[in-house]
Amino acid sequence: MDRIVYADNAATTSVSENVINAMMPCFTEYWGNPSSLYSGGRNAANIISGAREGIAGLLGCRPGEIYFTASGSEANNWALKGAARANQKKGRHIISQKTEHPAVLQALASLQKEGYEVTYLGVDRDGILTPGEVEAAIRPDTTLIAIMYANNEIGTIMPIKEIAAVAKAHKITMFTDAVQAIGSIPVNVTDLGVDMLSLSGHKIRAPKGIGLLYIKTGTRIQNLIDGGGQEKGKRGGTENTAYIAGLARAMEDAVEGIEDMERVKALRDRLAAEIIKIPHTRINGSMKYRLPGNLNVAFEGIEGESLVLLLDMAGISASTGSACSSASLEPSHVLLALGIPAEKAHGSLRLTLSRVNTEEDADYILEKLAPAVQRLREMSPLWNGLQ
Amino acid sequence: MDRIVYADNAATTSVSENVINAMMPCFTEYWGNPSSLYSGGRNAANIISGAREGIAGLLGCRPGEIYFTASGSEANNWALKGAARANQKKGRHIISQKTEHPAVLQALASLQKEGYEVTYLGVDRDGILTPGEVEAAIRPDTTLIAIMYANNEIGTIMPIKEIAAVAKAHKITMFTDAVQAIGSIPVNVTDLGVDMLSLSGHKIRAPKGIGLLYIKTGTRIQNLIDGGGQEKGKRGGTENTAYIAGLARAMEDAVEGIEDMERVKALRDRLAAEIIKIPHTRINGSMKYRLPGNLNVAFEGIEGESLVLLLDMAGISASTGSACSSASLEPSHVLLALGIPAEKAHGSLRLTLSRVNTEEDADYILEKLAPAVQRLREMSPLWNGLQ
Amino acid sequence: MNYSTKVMDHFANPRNVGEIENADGIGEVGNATCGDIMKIFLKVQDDIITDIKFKTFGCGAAIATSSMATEMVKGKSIDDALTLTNKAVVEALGGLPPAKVHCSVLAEEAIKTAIADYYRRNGIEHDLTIGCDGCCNACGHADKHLHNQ
Amino acid sequence: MNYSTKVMDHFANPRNVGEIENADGIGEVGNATCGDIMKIFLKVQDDIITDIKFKTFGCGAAIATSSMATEMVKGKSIDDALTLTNKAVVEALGGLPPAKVHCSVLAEEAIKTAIADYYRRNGIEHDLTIGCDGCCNACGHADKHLHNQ
Ligand SMILES: Cc1ncc(COP(=O)(O)O)c(C=O)c1O
Ligand SMILES: Cc1ncc(COP(=O)(O)O)c(C=O)c1O
Repeated sequence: MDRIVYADNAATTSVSENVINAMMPCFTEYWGNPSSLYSGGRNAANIISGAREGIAGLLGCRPGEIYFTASGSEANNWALKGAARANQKKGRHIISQKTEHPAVLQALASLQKEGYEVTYLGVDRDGILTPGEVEAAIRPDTTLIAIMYANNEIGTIMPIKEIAAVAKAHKITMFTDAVQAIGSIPVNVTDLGVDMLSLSGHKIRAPKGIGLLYIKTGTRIQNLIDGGGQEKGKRGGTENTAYIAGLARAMEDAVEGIEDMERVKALRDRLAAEIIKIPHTRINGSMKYRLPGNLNVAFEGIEGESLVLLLDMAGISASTGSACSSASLEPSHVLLALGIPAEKAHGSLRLTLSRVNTEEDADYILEKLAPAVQRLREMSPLWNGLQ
Repeated sequence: MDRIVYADNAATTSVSENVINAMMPCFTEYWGNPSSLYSGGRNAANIISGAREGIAGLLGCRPGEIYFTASGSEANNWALKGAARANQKKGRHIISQKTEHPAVLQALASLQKEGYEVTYLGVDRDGILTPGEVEAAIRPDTTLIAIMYANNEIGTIMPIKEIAAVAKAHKITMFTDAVQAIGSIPVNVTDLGVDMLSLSGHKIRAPKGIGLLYIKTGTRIQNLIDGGGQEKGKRGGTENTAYIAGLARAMEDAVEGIEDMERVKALRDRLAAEIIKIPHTRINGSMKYRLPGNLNVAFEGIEGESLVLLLDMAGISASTGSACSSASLEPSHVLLALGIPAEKAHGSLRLTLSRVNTEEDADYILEKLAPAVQRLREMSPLWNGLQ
Repeated sequence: MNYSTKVMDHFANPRNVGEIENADGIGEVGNATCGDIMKIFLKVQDDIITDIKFKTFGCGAAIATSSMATEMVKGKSIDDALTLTNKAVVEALGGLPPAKVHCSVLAEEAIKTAIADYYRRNGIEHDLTIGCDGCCNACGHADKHLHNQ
Repeated sequence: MNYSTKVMDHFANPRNVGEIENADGIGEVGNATCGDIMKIFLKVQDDIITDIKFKTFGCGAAIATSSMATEMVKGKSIDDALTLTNKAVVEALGGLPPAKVHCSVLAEEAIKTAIADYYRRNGIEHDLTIGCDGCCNACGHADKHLHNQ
């Protein structure tokens, strides 16, 4: 291996030194139970309230509207199940869409088993949904709209502000999964006008195992995890002081670093322009409404997993579809929703860059990618037919 | 302050150096997404499977029966809500008891709102429940029995093995919250014969924000957090590699250290013998069936919070009732369940020792405690009447 | 839960702890079941509170509010003392955690009850609603107290 | 998901990749929709598989099982080759992740299908159920394969 290039930042990110430095004192010194009365507990409680205030400032809401969770998945499950169940007397219809993250789709599937009805809107060839389509799906018994801000596989950005306005006009609770958006594009809950928004730390250099749910004051929601009064009685479990401190620091750095995403976008665009020259290759999803670091390309005639393995042998970390579903045999549900046929979906590669990536990383990817694709195509019984 | 004595190990514990050392490489090196195909992901996955195997060995079950959660509270909520809902066609009656942790009681309260019926068994003056009482409460529609292994406030130990045998005879799912038991008394799921068992890391020197649920193969349970296939599709959320590694290490150390609990017990007994000499003082809960490190005493005529604050000023961390409910105005539900009148319950202090505590710690507590009690009693309008 | 430095100071070094023998007025509010009892002893001369002492069973905030409230009315006229609000006590203490604001209410009520006792002993007409059992709404002042917060 | 060193070796350096011109038997199984296609080319002389090549579209395990399976039957008699089970391929590779065992099934079926084609071309009677579309149960062998795991 001549170089190590991590190009799978949508799957997870390395933990930054800043974040480690913010967490360490919570392990070595401020390890008290934040609910305890004595000074050791109060110190921990102060770290948490400081983090909450900092994050609220970054997201444009009040500290009391931030609820820490142990993952984006927990935040998504809480938002969906909690709001659906709290509003079940009003109605049991939910509107969502096909390219949501599995944590949303599976939570909705659970709600369907409980008797809720879910409309999964389709997206266009570019992976985008219009506010008008959402509005047309609204029924008198619709109580919740759940549309992600940015997609984890193809990086497409949904018109959340406009969809939230539709939800508001119909007095329907609006939730958005912004796990992939934060740090790449501005996320301001007031500006977006959403009632709930989920985030996850490990996409922005905090560790895996911390997330949050913004819940606008007045939003009806049941608890997912009941317990001993933490998070104002809305989410049980002794608080993870260290990761909360780490998340606050990671968010600060991520929001501050957004300007640097212009550079990342230029890097991504250069990669795209070169990769597309490989024959029988297409870019999946809109290039216009897209996160700056995301590139998702389909190489005909080969299968994504073997490409990921070959790239790994060259020191490049990338992914086929989303990491969570990489072990599955199904082609990506996101690519299928775009109308891409299964055999092409199988040959897709996701490269996701972050501020850590350099021009040299891009050069190296370009140097290794085409030969790897070529090698697999030469092994493929489909390739002769395609040429 | 002449000394710092942490005597609130039931609330939380300091993070051990071993645990920090086990976690650090997961932040700095093995931060890949465990679901990713490339080597960075596989390394993280290997850490997790190693941890799972180690823990399974310690608990006497198979690795595939261990599911990591983000807290004891999450594990409790999952066990209760998941099993109750999965068995609702069979019946909607649950048996539990009054001194459970809030994460159990509140989860059960949520289930009651959903239409489940819960029998909360009482305990005797010592805080103990007999298997016969559990058996007597069983109805044809009972699907779940939830009795904690050891109580967090008074340290009392329930006859779980015998209760589990009753549950088994009636083909009812048996769940026990063993969060306080682990590291203090042996916890072997096969020996206990339970179907589900919850643990939390921060009671045994792992950080706050990690726990686990043992689910015996074949147990019917719904997901609490749906997601992208992690934990065999039973618990969504990118895995917290660092804390999982930390938990495994903490459990290893805790189980290994159980022999040292004899020393802790002697320390506790010495404290108890001396403290009981303070007039109008009683020990809450059984001294026979009790965790070695737990002491819970009621001082008449004073209120626990002010005692905790005075002790804190002397460098001693202790608690009144459980930390989670310390901010509340209600007297401890556990002490009330023992039949202790509210005014005496208010004056209770919990001291919980661990292997970190020394003879000198005990000396220091004894030096500072009686004068603090005396000082508050002199301020109390109730004290004259008691003497 | 965080107490201000002022609260911790009044808890650690409470002013006016004790009883007054032959007090001119005594007021006790709260109850042991709820976890707070405050007892106030007054010495009054020419309508001036010349001395005041308290005994309190309760949490840190209960002790600190007793201490602060007694300080605030000591040397004041009875009429001035009657204008003391729980809000003023909270402010003087640099704030109280929300769950502890009821302690300031107890302190206000304890002083009023002691004054009512003084009035009663001296046959002075008054319209004070006395007594507070520490349980919100029992005294009928809850609205006013909440408004003050 | 973890591949064994053997699997990674056969993926990184696959044996017998390619096509055989004028092959004596060709078998193709799987389908692109499911993400795996294996195509096997045989050269047979005196009932011995003298040469074998494969082309595979699929994941790492698909390529590695193709490589291993072809190695295992190369130079063997047809009858011996027909005794190759997917379980033997999995074992030779030092195991496969559960989700990938189906690839070994494809490899077994691909070789059988190529042999059936050889039989057909030479007018030899046979009772091989040929073909596997990569979707479990479609070929009717699922029970047997599962049993082998
Ligand atoms: C008996 C018991 N169960 C559950 C819990 C909850 O664990 P966690 O704080 O990890 O949510 C605790 C401690 O807080 C406990 O003592
Ligand atoms: C869009 C989206 N939502 C939710 C999640 C889940 O977050 P977590 O891994 O913290 O559970 C992810 C990433 O895994 C994601 O990309």
